[in-house]
Amino acid sequence: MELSLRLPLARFTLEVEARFTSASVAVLGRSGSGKTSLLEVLAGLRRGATGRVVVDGRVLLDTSAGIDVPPEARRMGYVPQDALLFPHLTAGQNVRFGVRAGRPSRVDEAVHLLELEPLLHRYPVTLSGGEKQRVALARALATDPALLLLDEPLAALDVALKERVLPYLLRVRDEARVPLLYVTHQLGEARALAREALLLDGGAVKAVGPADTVLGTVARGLLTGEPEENILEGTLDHPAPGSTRLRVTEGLSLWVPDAPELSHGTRAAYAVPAEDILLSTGPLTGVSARNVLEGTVTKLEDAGAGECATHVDVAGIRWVVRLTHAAVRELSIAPGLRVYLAVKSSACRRLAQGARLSGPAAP
Amino acid sequence: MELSLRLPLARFTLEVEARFTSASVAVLGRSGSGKTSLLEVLAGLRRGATGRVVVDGRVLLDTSAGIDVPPEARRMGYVPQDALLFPHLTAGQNVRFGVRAGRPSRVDEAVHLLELEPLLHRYPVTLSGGEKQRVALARALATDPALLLLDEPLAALDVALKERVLPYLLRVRDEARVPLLYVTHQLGEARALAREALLLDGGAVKAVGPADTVLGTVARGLLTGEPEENILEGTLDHPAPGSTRLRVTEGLSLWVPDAPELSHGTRAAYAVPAEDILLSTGPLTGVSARNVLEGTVTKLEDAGAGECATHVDVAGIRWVVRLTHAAVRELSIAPGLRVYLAVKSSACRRLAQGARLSGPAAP
Amino acid sequence: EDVLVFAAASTTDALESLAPAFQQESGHRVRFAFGASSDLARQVMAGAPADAFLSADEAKLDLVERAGLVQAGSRVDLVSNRLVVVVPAGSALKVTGPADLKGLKRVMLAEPAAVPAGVYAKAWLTKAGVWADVAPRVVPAVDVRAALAAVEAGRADAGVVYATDAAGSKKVRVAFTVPEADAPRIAYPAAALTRGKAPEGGLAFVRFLQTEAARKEFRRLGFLDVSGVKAAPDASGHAATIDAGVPRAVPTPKSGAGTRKDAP
Amino acid sequence: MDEGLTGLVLFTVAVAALSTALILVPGVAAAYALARWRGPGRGVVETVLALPLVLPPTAVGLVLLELLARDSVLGRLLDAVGVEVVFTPKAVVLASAVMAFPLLVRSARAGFEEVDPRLVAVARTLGDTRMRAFFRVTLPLAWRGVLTGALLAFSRALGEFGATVLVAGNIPGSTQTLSLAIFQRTQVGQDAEALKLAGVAVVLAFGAMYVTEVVTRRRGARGLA
Amino acid sequence: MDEGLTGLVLFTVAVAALSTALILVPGVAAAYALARWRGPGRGVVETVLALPLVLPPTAVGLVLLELLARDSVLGRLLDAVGVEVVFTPKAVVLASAVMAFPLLVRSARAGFEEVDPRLVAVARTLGDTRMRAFFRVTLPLAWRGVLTGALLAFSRALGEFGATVLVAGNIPGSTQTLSLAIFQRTQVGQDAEALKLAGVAVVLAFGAMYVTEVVTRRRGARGLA
Ligand SMILES: Nc1ncnc2c1ncn2[C@@H]1O[C@H](COP(=O)(O)OP(=O)(O)OP(=O)(O)O)[C@@H](O)[C@H]1O
Ligand SMILES: Nc1ncnc2c1ncn2[C@@H]1O[C@H](COP(=O)(O)OP(=O)(O)OP(=O)(O)O)[C@@H](O)[C@H]1O
Ligand code: MOO
Ligand SMILES: [Mg+2]
Ligand SMILES: [Mg+2]
Repeated sequence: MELSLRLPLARFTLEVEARFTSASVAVLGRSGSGKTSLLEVLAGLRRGATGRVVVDGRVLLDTSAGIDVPPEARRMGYVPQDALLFPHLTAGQNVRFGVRAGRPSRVDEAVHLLELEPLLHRYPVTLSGGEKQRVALARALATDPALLLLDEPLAALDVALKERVLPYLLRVRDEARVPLLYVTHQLGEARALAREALLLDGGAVKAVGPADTVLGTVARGLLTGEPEENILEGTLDHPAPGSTRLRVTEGLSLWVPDAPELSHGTRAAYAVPAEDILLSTGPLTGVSARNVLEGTVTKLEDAGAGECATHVDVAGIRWVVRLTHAAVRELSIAPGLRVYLAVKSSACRRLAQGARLSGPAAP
Repeated sequence: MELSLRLPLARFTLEVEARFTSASVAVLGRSGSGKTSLLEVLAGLRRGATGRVVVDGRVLLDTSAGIDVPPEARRMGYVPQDALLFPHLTAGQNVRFGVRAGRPSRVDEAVHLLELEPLLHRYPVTLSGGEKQRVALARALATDPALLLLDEPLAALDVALKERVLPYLLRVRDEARVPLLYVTHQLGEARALAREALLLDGGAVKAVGPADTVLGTVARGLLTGEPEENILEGTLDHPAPGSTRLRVTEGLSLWVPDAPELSHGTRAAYAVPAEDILLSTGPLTGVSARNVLEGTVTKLEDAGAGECATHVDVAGIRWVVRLTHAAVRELSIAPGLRVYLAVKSSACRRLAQGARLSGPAAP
Repeated sequence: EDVLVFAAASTTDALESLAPAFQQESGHRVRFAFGASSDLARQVMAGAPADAFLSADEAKLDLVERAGLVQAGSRVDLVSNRLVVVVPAGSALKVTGPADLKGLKRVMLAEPAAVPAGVYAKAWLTKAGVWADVAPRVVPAVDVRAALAAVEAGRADAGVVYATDAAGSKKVRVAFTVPEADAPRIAYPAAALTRGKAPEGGLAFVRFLQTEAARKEFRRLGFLDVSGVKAAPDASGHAATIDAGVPRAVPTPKSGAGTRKDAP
Repeated sequence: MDEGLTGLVLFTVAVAALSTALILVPGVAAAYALARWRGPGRGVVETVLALPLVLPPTAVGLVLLELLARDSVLGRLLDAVGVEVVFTPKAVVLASAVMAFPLLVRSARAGFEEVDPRLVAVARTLGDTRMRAFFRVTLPLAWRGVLTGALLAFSRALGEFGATVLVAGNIPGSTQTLSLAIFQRTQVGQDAEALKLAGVAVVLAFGAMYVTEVVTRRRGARGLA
Repeated sequence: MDEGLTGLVLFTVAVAALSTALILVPGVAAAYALARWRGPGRGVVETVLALPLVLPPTAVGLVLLELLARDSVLGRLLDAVGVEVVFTPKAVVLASAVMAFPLLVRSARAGFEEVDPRLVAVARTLGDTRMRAFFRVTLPLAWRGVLTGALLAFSRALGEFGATVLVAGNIPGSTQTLSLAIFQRTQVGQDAEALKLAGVAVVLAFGAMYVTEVVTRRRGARGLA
């Protein structure tokens, strides 16, 4: 899949340049970041989109070449965020809407899996939110599409149902070889379904790449409000090359990379990725890290992806360290425990003036 | 809050008898279980509801006494599942819709918190899913209602926003003393907001009571598809009183309470709550439990509420044991570990023919 | 008060051109409501504040008079008209007498059961003994104008209309003029009415229409003088000479019966 | 003539506008009632309301004339209070209004039937009485239907002839509208004059349409292909 | 008489139904085009379509007569193929159709404008061409407006008089409809007979309304208070 497109929206222009090689892409981003608009462009529903879209080797859009395959020829299984069932048709008629004689269809399968049997004769007005969403999903699945565009299709489903639908989507993806583009706010869903991920922010691509990478670092900050980076502000102190320090508070200084262009005493902010911190339950000696900070564990939070966000208070400043659950277990980490953090100076990245990430900042 | 109502729906009749004393109630249940219908009855929107509804000492509905307070006099802040913004009004006009001169309003607060400033002049058609949901929430909050009826109001919000909105709802609940009834599929949200919980299943009350209890046991089974009970089927063997056993497989038999009414050799099913099982990493001797089973840990799953669902394979049968994260840490439990399960025979409850819980069954 | 005159549509041109003269002479401003005589009669009877009524046939004015709405002694047969057979301008059709209408496919007549022009035409054809043969070819039009329009469009072979109507159209040719002797007595009676806002104005107008100047104008537009018109109308002078097709057309009222006590 | 034309146009527009305005409230109310109320007898009400549409205008005019005749009940009543209707501009307004009524009601009703009742329900939870919700939600959302109805009514009023000519007469300077004037011109064979007046009528119709168009212009759009 | 009445009723219904049927396709197409197309010149098209509504019916009749005149383009064409229109039942259908057209278009257009374009978009992702989506989604969703338009058109056709009488004449047993018959009776002063016929027209109107009602009956409902 190859995307290179622009679409002017109310407050910004959606601009996506991305190339995916896998069959499942999660699209993430805060509310209003452009996810739905992207799917609509792919489905061929948005007027005014320019650029190039190639799916599975088929050029669907290429405005410079005057190509714009009409929606009905794109074979996209689009599940809109708000279901958009046809109100004049029963649930069953909705599901069968895109089915054409002589073309493969997975109506029965989808109806069964999504527990729609008792609803088939009902009109959409009387369906519950989750019921509508299931019908919309079945309607898209039933057409045997070339690409599934799913806009938070499980948002209104209960966990039990979700846990049955997710594996089914995986099966559709893998056995029927239907690639999918999946919008979700839930990292868990994204992780379960996607091999690659696209993170949008204000219409721009914030990150794109393998799901693990995108979901593990940048996304979490943008989506969960949890700082994936520890942001530290202080005064620079660099008497000599190779010995630049950031004085954050009385009790906390940090060796940082040289910044010869900044004069002594300048205020500066640095970011330290939560992943790049080594935590130890015993005093650290002989480690290569230049900074070793002593603190107390204050909180443990599940951060998804088998990780745990460990909050450590160091001289009054809250640090967040990301550890695997296994590590937490092995080290028997619990609130109140005295721990040591090792931070390599090279892991400290200076932030340009005002260039903080758009996610909420720490500390 | 006192509910005692009936509402006929397509496949069943919604029947709710419940009394709440706290200011926050979570309503849970699978898709189509009647949650939205319940809220609509409370808001006074459903024709055909009978019974009695008392909120904050005010009788809103009492069909036997001929009382049915019209919706506009109920002062319910209703946030519908699908936002239902007024399409002919801008977002700002939507938010201010219920504001009356001379009555308190929290427009500015809600607009600010929900980050609606840039959207105020826009019409609903151009808003994204999450934007719509935020506007709907602000519209309800702005009226300073006597009770908030929230139907999955955060489903389309990203986690960061959710984490700002949740505490705000708590503040509204506690400082402005606005009680809330909150429909959600997410146990986390329910736990964060609610002191009491109501679990619906097919229109009937499956459980009602303190949030911890409801969310911790019954709900999890119904909602997550995770069996809260281990269901075991086998043949009964009771040579003498006090020595009744259920033979599940060759290698697995279970002491169960006497069942004199059942003859030797009868097939029967028993349920063992995951909470009622004791797990040990060393061989158990001298314990009061009659059954001690040896097995291997196969999987650890976060089950929310600080608990972890530990899967243990015992002679080919999967058991689920619920342990706190702390216990998992302290015992250094990890897949592959050899463990022992202690099950009191009194914890084994025989299931009537066909009387399984409606949630998916184990093992 | 303005004088309000209800008048048959066929007199539009004549009355409009006479209006300034009347105004100068009497000091009354005059306004007209033109329409089908039958409608006008109904309206007058329903209370229309008309001061004078110029009907295209006697039966309609009879109705009004019978309802007691005519100022005593004001009724007069004003002018007459002549029936002509028109054919489309390009038509080669020769009409030498009523019998020639028998062989045509479509003959336009104003509704012969109600509209005066049609009523007269039917009377002429009946008198000529050809009505039974022509009737199946007759297309009843809503009024004279509609009959004329159909001939103008070439969608009827011929039509029987007033000479005054035919005179105004370039798209038709007068193929035959019904001799006065063969035609029924055609009279446009006029009368001043009782329930208008300016009854004496109405009377003045009816008088004015009888002046030579007015007659000249009527003649210029193709109207004829009524044969045997009497200056002072006499009830016996206009006994219905034609079958107006109106069941309610009953014997003429006694002279003077048209005055109401409450009339000004 | 042109001065007379201006007067004619102003009168015609005034009459059409007035009759539309006159039926707006009762017509919209009737449309709403018909859209909501599913009781018995409804078909009868509907049919009665539709009468002016299915009967020939002249017949309607005659009925009105009978109803308002000097010796009818209504006529006497009007006389008693000194209100003259027949053959006054009031009659023109009345006839146009009656003829246009069913058009307004039908269209407005279709508009009301499209309104999502859940939106009205939400308005009520936000404190709106049934009445307030009607004006703040139902009516604005049924706007397109109501305006279509009003436009149809206005256009019909412009074109109305048969009923008007009977109850109001064709009195130039008093009850003659553009339509009546056009008719009169065609009667006398003044086709050129009639055509000119028809042209004026067309311009009026265009104006009405344009105004409606501007008023119903869509607000925002998702920009779908 | 009663036998004649049956014939009259059948003829009237047939004519009204036929003229409605005749304009259904072009009317709906025009309505759809007007609802979607926002190009220039649209106002002009709209106004032209609305003409029969804003002009007095008689004037419309005269125009039709002109158009069909023997020496007009259309007239020649019809003559060439041997089709006679004027003063035949065809003319009744034609006149009714022309007069009813703007009612159908306006109402149907309002219906089309209510259709959520996103639903049509979804239909297209499900493989429907523009055309197919029109028939499977747009039209069914605009149904209420289209049917309202058709009902108005049918009712108008029942009541049409002015234009019809000009192009079709009032020929009993050939072109006379109920409306023309009612007019004729009133013209002749047979008011009782006219009233009786009017009663029949009312019954017809009721029937049409009833059919429409049954067809547009709402499917399912959330059962809101
Ligand atoms: N007006 C109605 N008439 C008949 N049945 C209805 C009506 N409205 C809802 N139902 C049915 O009643 C059941 C409960 O619906 P409800 O909307 O309350 O479910 P819910 O618990 O909110 O589900 P979800 O989580 O999917 O939104 C569903 O099966 C639904 O189809
Ligand atoms: N037709 C439109 N015209 C202008 N702006 C639009 C239009 N549609 C959407 N927008 C705006 O573009 C932005 C992106 O919208 P989009 O629906 O793609 O967001 P999203 O990422 O799907 O958000 P959510 O998670 O809330 O659904 C939003 O700010 C939205 O208000
Ligand atoms: O309009 Mo008339 O009554 O035929 O002259
Ligand atoms: Mg979206
Ligand atoms: Mg719901």
